[in-house]
Amino acid sequence: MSSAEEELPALGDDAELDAAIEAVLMVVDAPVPAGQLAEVLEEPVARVVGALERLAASYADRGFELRVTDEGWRYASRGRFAPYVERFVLDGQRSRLTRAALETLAVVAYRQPVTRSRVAAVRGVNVDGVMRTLTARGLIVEAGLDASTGGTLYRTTELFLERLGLASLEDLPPIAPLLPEVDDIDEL
Amino acid sequence: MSSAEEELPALGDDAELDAAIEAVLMVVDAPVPAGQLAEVLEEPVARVVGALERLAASYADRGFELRVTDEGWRYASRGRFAPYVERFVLDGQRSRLTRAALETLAVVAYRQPVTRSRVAAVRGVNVDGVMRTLTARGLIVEAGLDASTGGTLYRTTELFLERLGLASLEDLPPIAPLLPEVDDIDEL
Amino acid sequence: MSTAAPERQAPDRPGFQVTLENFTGPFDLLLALIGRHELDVTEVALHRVTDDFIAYTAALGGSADLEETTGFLVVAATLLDLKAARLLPAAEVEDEEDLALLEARDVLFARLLQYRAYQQVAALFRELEGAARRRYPRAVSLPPELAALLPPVDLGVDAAGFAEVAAAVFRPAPPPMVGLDHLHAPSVSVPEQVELMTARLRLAGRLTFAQLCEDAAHGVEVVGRFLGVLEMYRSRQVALDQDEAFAELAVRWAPGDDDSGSAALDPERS
Repeated sequence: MSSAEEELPALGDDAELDAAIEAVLMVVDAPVPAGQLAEVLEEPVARVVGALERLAASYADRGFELRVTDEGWRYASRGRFAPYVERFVLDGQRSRLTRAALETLAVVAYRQPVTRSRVAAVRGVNVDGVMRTLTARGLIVEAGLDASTGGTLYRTTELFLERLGLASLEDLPPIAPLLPEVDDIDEL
Repeated sequence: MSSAEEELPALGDDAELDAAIEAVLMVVDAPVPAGQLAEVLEEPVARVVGALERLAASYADRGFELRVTDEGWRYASRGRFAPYVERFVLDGQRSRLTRAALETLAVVAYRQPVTRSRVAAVRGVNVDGVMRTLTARGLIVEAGLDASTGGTLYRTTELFLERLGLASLEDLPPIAPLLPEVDDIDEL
Repeated sequence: MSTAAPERQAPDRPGFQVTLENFTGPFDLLLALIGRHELDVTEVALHRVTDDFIAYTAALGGSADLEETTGFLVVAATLLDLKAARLLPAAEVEDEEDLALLEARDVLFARLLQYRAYQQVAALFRELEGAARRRYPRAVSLPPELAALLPPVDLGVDAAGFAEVAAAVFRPAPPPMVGLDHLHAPSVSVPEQVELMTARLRLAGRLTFAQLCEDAAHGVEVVGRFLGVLEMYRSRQVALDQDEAFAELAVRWAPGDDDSGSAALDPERS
C-alpha cells in the first residue's frame, strides 16, 4: 500500500477524476460535500460536481446509487432491494413509529427549527419523552438555541427523509391547505 | 415467501441478482461470505459466486473494486488512489477524541457489554457514527449479541485501558460516589 | 321541567361510559369525539361533545399524571365556558367577558384545526413510511489499513477525569425549570371536591353552581367541581334544577331518588 507522501495520480483526465472520487467515497461513513472532495483532490468544485453527476448517472443499472442531499454525496443501496438489505443490516431496531411519535415528527418537520415547548403547544401535551425517543433514533437532532426563549431547537434529519422515502424537505406534502388561516397561532 | 408488504424482487435474471448483491455489499459493514449471500438471496452458492466474479470484473475501470478474502467479499478503494484516500481520511482528523465520543465511550465502559441502542438511549442522541469511530480507533469492539433484543453488544478494549493507564476494568474508578443523589445507578 | 335536558340524557346514554382509548392529547380526543358525531369543527360540535370530553377527562384523572391531565383540564375549562355562555341571554354578558370568551373560542378553533392538519400529515407520513422502498446509506468502518494511519488516540482525560465524564452522562437531568404555577393545577382532586360539595349540600339542601364555586381559587378548581357535580348526578346523589332555558343551574341534594345508579361515591350516603 502506498503512503500519503507518494506522488498523487494526475486527475486531468475525466475518467481518472471519476475513479479517484469513487475511491474516496468508498471509505466515507457520512455524506461528503463536493467542496471537501474538491479540496482533497485539488480540483475545482465545478469539475468535481460534474464528475459526481456523471458517476451517479453511470450507476443507473446497478444495485447501488450515488445520492446527493444537503449534507453531501454518498453511496446507498437501491430502494427496491430493501427486503434483502434489511436481512443484513437490521439490528432489530426497525419498529413502527407510534402515532404520538409521528404527530410530533410532523410538527418538527414543518416548523423546524422548533423548540420542544412549541411542539408541545401544538399537540396540547408534553412531548419530552417522545422527543427523546425521536432523537435517540436519529430522526431529529438538536439545532442550536432559540434566540428569544433560550430553548433548544430541533430539526429533522436525513434519516427522517430516508425513512419516508423523500429526497428533500421540499418534497414534504404541503400542509398550508390543511391549516387554518391564522398568521401565527402561537402568538394567540 | 413474500408478503404484500415485503415483495422480494425476483432474482431469476442475472442482472437482477448482480444488482441485489451490489445493494447488499454496498451497505454491509463487514466482508460477506458468498455462502451467506446465497442463503439470504435464496440462490445457489455457485450462481452467487458467478455473479460476484462477474461484478468484480465489471469494476475494472472504476475507482473501487470488489475484494475477496477468507472472510468474504467487500468493496474497497483501488490501491492506486490510496494517496487521495489517505489524505481524505487524515483531513481534519484530530488525535483527541471529541466530547461526544468521550461520553459515548464512558457509557460503554460503565455499562458493558451494551448495545448501541442502549447507549443511544442513555445519551439521548443517535450514536451510530460515534460508535463506528470508537471501533475504528480500537477503543471498543463487538462482543456478541444481546440475548433479548438481538442487538450487537460492545465492550471496551485493552487499548482503552492502556490509554487510561489502567491494568484492568476493575481499576475503573466507581462512579456511584460521584452521583450521591442517585439511589441505584443501575436504574439509570 | 326540573332538569336541564342535556344533563338528563347523560346517565342513560351508553356513550357516557367513555372507553379509555389512547388519545394523544386533548385535541386528539376532541377531534375523535367530533368525528364520532360526524360533525365538522364548529361551535355546535363543541357543545355536543363537551359532556363526553368532561367524562373522559374525569376518567383520566385516576390514571394519568398531573401534567397530562392539566392539558385536558385547560381545554375542558374552555369548553365549559363556551357552553355556559350559550345558556346566558346575550344581553347579560359583560362586554369584556364576552370578548375574552370569543377570543378563547377562536384560539381553541385555531389550535384544533392546526392540530388536525398535523394529524392528517402524520397519517400521510405513515403511508409514506410504509411505501418507502428504503435505501440504506453506505456508512462503513474505516478499513484496518487506513485506521492504522490515524494518529494514536488521546482520550484527553485520566481515569478520574473519565469517571467524571461518565458521572456527568449518567447524572439525571434536572427537571426543566419551566414554572407551572400559571397553570394553577397543583392538585385538584375530583373526589375531594365531591366530598366538600356533599357536606355543603347536606347542610343547605340546594345551592346554585355559582354558589358552590364561590370560594374556588382558580378555574381548574371550578372544572373539578363541575366534574364532581356530574359524578354526583350520575350516582343519583343530586338533582339538577334549571327553571328555564339559560337560567342558573342549581344543584339539589337528593340522594337515593333512584338507587339503580351505577356508582356510589360516598359510602355513607343515606
